[in-house]
Amino acid sequence: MSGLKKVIIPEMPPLEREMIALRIANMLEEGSYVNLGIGIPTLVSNWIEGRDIILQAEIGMLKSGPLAEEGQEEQDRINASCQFICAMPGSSYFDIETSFAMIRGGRMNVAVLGALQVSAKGDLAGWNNPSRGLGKVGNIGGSMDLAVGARKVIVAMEHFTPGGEPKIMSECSYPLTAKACVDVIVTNYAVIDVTPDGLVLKEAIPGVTAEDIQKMTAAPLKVAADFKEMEL
Amino acid sequence: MSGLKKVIIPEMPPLEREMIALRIANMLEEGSYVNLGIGIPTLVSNWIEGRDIILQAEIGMLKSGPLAEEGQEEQDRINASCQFICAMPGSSYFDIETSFAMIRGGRMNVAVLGALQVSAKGDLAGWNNPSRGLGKVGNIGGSMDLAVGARKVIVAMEHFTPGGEPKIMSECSYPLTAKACVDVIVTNYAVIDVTPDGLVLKEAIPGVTAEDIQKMTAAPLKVAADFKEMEL
Amino acid sequence: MDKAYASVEEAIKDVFDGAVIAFAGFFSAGRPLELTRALAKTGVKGLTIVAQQVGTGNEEILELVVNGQVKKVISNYPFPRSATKGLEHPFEQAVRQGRIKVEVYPIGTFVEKLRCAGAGLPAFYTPTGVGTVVAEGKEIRVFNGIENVLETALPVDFAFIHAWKGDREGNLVYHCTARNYNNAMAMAGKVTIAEVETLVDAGGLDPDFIHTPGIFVKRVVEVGRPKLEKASV
Amino acid sequence: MDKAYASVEEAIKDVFDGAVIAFAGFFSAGRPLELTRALAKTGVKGLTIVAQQVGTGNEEILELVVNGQVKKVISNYPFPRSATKGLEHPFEQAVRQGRIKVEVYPIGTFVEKLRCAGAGLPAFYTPTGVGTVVAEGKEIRVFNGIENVLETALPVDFAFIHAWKGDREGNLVYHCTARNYNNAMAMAGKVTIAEVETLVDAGGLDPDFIHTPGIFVKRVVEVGRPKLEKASV
Repeated sequence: MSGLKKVIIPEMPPLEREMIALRIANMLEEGSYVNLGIGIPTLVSNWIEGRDIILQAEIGMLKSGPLAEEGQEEQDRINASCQFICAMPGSSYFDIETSFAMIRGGRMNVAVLGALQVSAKGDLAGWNNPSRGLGKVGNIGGSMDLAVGARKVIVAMEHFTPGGEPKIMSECSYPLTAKACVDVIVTNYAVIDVTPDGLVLKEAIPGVTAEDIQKMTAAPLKVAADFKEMEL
Repeated sequence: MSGLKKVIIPEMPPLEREMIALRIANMLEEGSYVNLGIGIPTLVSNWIEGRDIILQAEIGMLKSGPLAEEGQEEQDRINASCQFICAMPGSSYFDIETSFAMIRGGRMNVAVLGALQVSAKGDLAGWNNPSRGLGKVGNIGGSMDLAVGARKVIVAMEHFTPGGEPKIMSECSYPLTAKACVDVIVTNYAVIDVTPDGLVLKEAIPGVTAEDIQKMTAAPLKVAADFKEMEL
Repeated sequence: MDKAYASVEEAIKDVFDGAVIAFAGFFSAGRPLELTRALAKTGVKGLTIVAQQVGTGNEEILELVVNGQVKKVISNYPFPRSATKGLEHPFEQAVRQGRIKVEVYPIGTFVEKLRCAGAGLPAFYTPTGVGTVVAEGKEIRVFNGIENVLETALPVDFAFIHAWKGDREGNLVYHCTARNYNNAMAMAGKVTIAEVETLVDAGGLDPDFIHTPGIFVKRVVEVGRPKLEKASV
Repeated sequence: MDKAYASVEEAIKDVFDGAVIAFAGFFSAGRPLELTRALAKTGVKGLTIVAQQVGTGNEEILELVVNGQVKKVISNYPFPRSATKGLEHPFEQAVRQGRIKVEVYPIGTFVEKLRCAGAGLPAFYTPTGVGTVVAEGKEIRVFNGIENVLETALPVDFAFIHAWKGDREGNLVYHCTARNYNNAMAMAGKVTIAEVETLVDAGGLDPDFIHTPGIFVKRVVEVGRPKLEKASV
């Protein structure tokens, strides 16, 4: 029995990854330029068809379209996750120095990023899991530029690690992607804003209370005056 | 009589501006990328037809061609002197940030620049004639970047100011374009190399001696072992 | 994302007193003629002009100067080439009389300051200008044995640019050497306004050959092909 | 100025032991497959590789690693995405065993270091990386109330790049997102070598739509359209 441990989670099943993505898609404003990171963030693209939102692929494309269907792949047209994608009317390609000029230069209205940990101050740790044992090197990719450069950073992640540890905590213990960069955290249980006063719980999934979320979170949460059940 | 002064110049007539340009054209190596400044330097372009030399127009064009003939002008195709020019097979246009990346980045084999003064150490003063009375502002344009960035800087100028003062001097008295940047000075009387040992007289026009050139120059000249009459 | 405006007047309506405005163009090529002419008809004043030429080879900006709308100029080649012509030139006179302040940079530094503003980089070191008045009062630092001067980014409130073709989402294509400062200024502008000779719908431009991606451009207005006389410089 | 070479072998003949080489490409797109394969067949060693991927999604560079030709890697995303796959990956093993040194940067910093090398700018400040291991031991400086880290230019001895079309004078055009690092690396290379799918004579490309002007390119070699499997990442 010593190899096992007890984890407290709600009775209600958490959101599927697709539903986290949907909740985030509903936060995006018309007329936005948005960059979606690898993982759950990429799924947001499934929920914005027909909306006036332009996706940037940091490899060097604006208005990147849906995944290419089998047989329709163009080997020279991929996104930052190495998936074959479609072009759309109004798409453009550019070099990657220009791509990151856009990102650092504040032209992205929103970046949706995955995370390993988020702190109460909005610090983001996402690129280096120390358990891998690679020390101070790892795959940074575009994450640090996006975290620093996007006008709004939304983190999309599961509330717990696969090992059942909370990912929202007072201080990150993993190497940081950027300090004080996260604006909103959307997990499979809750929506939490990062404010100058600390973390503010805005929404929880049906059947889960604010008290439950606090117990599942290793940082103090304030409950928003307009706290409500998450709608999808 | 008090408003007049006596100036000592050789009996031999100096080179025409076109001939200064020809002497410089003969210094350029095949396979070079070259930028020509305003004034005498621009005339070098008349002497390189058919040669394997690519001219850059700093406004944002490589392989800039000859002046456009009357009636053949394209209003969107000009050089840095605001002259309508022709394109050639292999020409390319680019933005001016790229144009100056090339210049500072050491891709210009040669820049040919005009000058108001050149010092014994190769300091160049070319953008600001204090007599205009504008103080520390003036028309810098691309001169400072070219002086610093080109692998070789050839100055093309008359040996004297219009007022008969020497332009080659121990120290420049005018505001500098760049320090220690000039490699070769070609005037209407002489070719002078700038070396770590100071100015070295390489050539003088027929009928003018090394001693004459020294008298016309306000900085000490060494005479090259292979000093010779200028050939055109 | 339709960024098309019906008129240049509409497109520049929110330009405010004291704004910093970049104007593209290198002598006669690539100037936002119509946007600038429209600005001269508004009452806005106290402007800081960021442009290669002021007045010489740029009659539209000269009008702003003559109107007394300009407080400061940031440039690289602002004055007439000829000293004699300069003495009679309204811009040079305003500078000599202290009515307009001037800051000058080498072109490479000038354009890199704009690009850096657009690229989210606050400062850079360049070897250009070391040992000259351009470097006076600025930090000098040696890298690899070579002295460099520290220069900072130059963001602008508005960028007025001119493109050959544009689509309604702000993607732009330039023609020949009329490209010059247009891309760097588009990047630097908090609000970038592009006049285009021909406006097309999204999809009307080849995505492999867009010079300035639409994300840098807030407004687009069609103005037709300009009729240009050769500029006097 | 004919820069065309008859073969990739000829084009890379002077690559020397200890050279710093940049390889373009972002996962499967825009990699100089043929140049890199040719390099794996030479005996050169002690190389420093500058590339986004090493091995994952880049089997050609993996070959250099397996051959023991690589001493150091400068990258932004060098390891397999999956930790499990990483344990078995020859590059990651070489790093864990200390046989290959690794330096990592955020993409924006990585590519700007290359561009700066090509643009003759020795250093720049960026807000990216502040407060992370990337900034450790580097100068931090506040501009406009925001902390930035000082990063320096990254010149390379050789840049291996891949273009869609090229002319004999080195002018290049890229296709879709295969453009990625090709331009910045072309700028950074002391000797830039471009493999192109189609080689044309000077005049065969539209001068308004050249992505990398020939001045940045020393050698061009035609290799045809690559046959690519989707990369495993």
